[in-house]
Amino acid sequence: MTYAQDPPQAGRVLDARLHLLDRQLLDVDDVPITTIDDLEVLGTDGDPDPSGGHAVLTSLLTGPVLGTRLFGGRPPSSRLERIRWSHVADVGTAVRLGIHGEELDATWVERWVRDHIIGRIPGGRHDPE
Amino acid sequence: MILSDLLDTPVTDADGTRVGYVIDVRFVLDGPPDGLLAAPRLHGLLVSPRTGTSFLGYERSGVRSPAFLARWFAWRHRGTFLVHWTDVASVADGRVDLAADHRRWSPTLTGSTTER
Amino acid sequence: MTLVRRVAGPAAAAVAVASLASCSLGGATGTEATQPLGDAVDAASSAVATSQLATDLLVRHRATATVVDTALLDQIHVLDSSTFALMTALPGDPAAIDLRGDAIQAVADAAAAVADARAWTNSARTSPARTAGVVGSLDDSADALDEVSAAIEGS
Amino acid sequence: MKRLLGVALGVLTAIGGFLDIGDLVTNAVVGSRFGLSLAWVVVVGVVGICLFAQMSGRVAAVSGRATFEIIRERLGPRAAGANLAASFLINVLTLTAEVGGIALALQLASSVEPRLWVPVAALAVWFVLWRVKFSIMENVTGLVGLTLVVFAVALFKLGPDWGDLAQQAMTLAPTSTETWPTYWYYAIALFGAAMTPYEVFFFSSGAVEEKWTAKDVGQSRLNVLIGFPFGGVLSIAIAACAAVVFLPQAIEVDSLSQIVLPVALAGGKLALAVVIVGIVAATFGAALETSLSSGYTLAQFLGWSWGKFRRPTQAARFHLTMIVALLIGVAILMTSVDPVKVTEFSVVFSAIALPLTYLPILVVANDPEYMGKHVNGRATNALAMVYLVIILVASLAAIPLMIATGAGS
Repeated sequence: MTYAQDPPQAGRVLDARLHLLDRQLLDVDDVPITTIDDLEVLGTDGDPDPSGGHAVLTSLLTGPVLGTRLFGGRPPSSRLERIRWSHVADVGTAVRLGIHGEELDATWVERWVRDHIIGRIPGGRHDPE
Repeated sequence: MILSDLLDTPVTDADGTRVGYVIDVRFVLDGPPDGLLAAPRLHGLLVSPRTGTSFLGYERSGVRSPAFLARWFAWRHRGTFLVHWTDVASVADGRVDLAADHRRWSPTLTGSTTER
Repeated sequence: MTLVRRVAGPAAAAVAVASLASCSLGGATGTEATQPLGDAVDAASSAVATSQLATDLLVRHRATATVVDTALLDQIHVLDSSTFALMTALPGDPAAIDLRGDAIQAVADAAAAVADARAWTNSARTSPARTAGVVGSLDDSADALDEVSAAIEGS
Repeated sequence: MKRLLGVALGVLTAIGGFLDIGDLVTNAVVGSRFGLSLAWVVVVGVVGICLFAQMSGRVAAVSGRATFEIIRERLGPRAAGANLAASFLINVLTLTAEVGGIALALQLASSVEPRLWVPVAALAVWFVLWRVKFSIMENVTGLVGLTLVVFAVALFKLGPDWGDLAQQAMTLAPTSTETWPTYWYYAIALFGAAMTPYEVFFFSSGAVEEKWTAKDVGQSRLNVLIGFPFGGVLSIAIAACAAVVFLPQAIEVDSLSQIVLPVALAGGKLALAVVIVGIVAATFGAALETSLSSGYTLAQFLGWSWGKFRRPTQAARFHLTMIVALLIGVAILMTSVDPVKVTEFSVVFSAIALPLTYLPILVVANDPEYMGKHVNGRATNALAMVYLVIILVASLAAIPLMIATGAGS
C-alpha cells in the first residue's frame, strides 16, 4: 500500500517527535537551558482547542509537564512553563534561542541552586585551574 | 492544546473504525512571522496502524543503515500515513476522528528538513 | 577440590542480596549434606594459603608490613565467615555432624594462627624463633584443613 | 612534534585510564578461578568498547551532542527515563566501588581502616571536580595510572610456564572445580567490566568538554584503537598473575590485598609501592569519571547546563548532582559494605543496562542529519550489528545466570 507524495511545502517541514521534542534547547551563547519536554499548539485565533482549524505552534514547554509525559495526566494551563516560539532562532540537532537564558522564567531552578548552594561554596565562581 | 494530547492517541475514521495511532505531528514553517522564524503551522498527523513506539527517526528521514535495523523499523511501521490537519474532524476524549473524505498521504519527509 | 559449586535456585536470589551486605560465604543449606561444609573449608584453606604467602613475603622482605597486615586482616574476615557458615549448616547424618565438629575446630585453629601472624606482623619481628613459630602454625593449620577437606570429600 | 606529543599523551592516558576497580577485581577473581580460560572475553570486550567509544566520541565531536542527549532525543522520555534510572544507579554503584577502592588501596599503604579513608578520598575527588581543569585531571590520573604496567612486568618476572598459560587461554571451558553457569556468569562480568556504560558517557561528554570537532575524529580514533587494546593487555596480565600464583593453590580472591600479592612476589617492595600508586590513580581517575558521568547523564537528560569547562556556578545543578552522588557513595561505604562485592555487582549490572545506551548511539551514528559525511561505514556497521547481538544476549542472560549461580559463589 503506497500513498501519494505530499505536495512540496513552502517552508521547512518539522516532525515534532523527530525534530523538536526531547531536543536540547540552547541560548544565544550555546548555554543549555532545558530539554524540550512538550509543545503548545493554539488556533491562529488563540483557540486552545483548534480541531481541524488553522493551528500554530506557539510555545516550547518545560518543567512539570515532563512528569505528565512520563506518567500521564495533564497539568493545568496555568502551570505550564513556556518559552515562546518567537525566541527560537534555529532548529538543528539542538534548538537555539536568540536570547539569553537568564531572561527566561523557565531557568529559575538553575538560578536558585546557583544562588543558594553552589555559589556559596568557596571557589564556585572561578574558572577551574 | 499540548502535543501530549495528540501523541499516541487512537485515530478513528468517520465510521468509527480504528485506523491507528498518532505517532508524530508534522509542522511546516510557513505560518505568520513569529519572532525570528515563521510560526510552525500544524500541517498534519502521522498515523501508524500499529503501536505508538518510537521510530528512532528511521522511516521518514531516509536513513538506510544499518540495513537490518532500518528494515526492522520500516516493517514495524509499514502502512504509516500522513493526514492533513484540515482533514481532522475533531480531537476529544483522547481520540482523534478523521473527516469522512480525508485523504492519506505518504509519510516520507521531503528534502527541506536537513537544512542546518 | 572437586566440589561442585551449586546453589539451589530460589535460595540464590536471597544469597545474592545477602552477600551484597555481608559477604557471607555459601550460607544456603545445600541439598547434599556435606556441600556447605566443603565450601566453608575450602574458603578457610584459601585464607590460610593467602596468609602463608603474605607472611612468606614479609619474611623475605618482599612486602611491606602494612600490606601484609591488611592481607591478614582480610583473611581473618574470610575465616570468620567460614566459621559462621559451618556453625549454621545443618548436617543431616551423624557422620556429617562429626565432620562438622572437626571442620569448626580446624577453622578455629587456623583463625588463631592467622591472628597470631598478624600480631607478629605488627611487632619488631627480631626473633627468628618467633617467626618460625608463626610460619609453623600456619603450615599446621593448612595441613589440618586439608585433612578435614579430604575427609569431607571422602564421606 | 607538538602534534606527535599530543597523540602520545592521548594514547598513554587512554591506556592508564582504561583500568578501574572493576577491571582489577574481576580479572583477578577470574584469573584465580578460571585461569586464562576467559581471556577471550577481555578481547571481545575491548573490541566492543573501542567500537562503542569511537562511535559515541565521533557523534559528540561532529554533532556536539553528548550520549545522553541523544538517548533522550531518540528514545523519548519514558524509555530514556528508565535508562537514566538504571544508568544513574549503576553509576553511583560504580562510584561507590571506586571510592571504596581508593580507601582500600590507601589501607594497603597505611594499615589504617578503610572507613577512615572514605571521607578523605571523597573530599579529594570532589575538590578535583570543583577546581581542577578537565585536561589536567585526565592527563595526570591517566599517566599515573600507567604504573599498573607493573602487572605485566610482574608476570614476566614470575617466570610462568608460557605454554601452560597459552593452553589455558585456548581452553574455552571452566576448570574442573567450576561449572558452566559460573563460567558464563563471569564471562558477562568481565564483559561488563570492559564495556561499562559510564566510560561511554564520560568519553562522549569529554569530547564536548575538550571542544572536539570533526577534525579531532582521527586523533580520538587513534587514542581508542591503540590505548584500549593496551589496557586490555594489562587486564589479561592481572588475570594471568592471579592464574599463576593463586590458581594452583586454590586461593579464592575476594580482597584487594590479595590482588597485589603476586606483584610483591615478583618485584618486592618497590613493585608493591608502584602497584599501590597505580591502583590509587586508577580508582581515583575512575571515581572522577563516574562522578562526572552521574552529572552528565542527569544534566543531559533534563537539558541542564553541564561541563567542567564552565564555572561551577554556571552549571549549578550539574555540580550539585555530583556532590549528591558522592555523598550517596560515602553513605553506602559507611555501612561497612565490602567495596569488592559492590564492584562485582556493578560490573554485572553494567552489562545488563548496556543495550539501552548502545542502540541509540548506533542509530545516530548512521544519521546524516547529525553526522554529515562522518556516518558509520559498512565495516563499522557490520561489526556494530554483531555487537548489538552480543550485548543483547549478555544483557538478557545476566540475571538468570546471577540467580542460577548465586552471583558466582
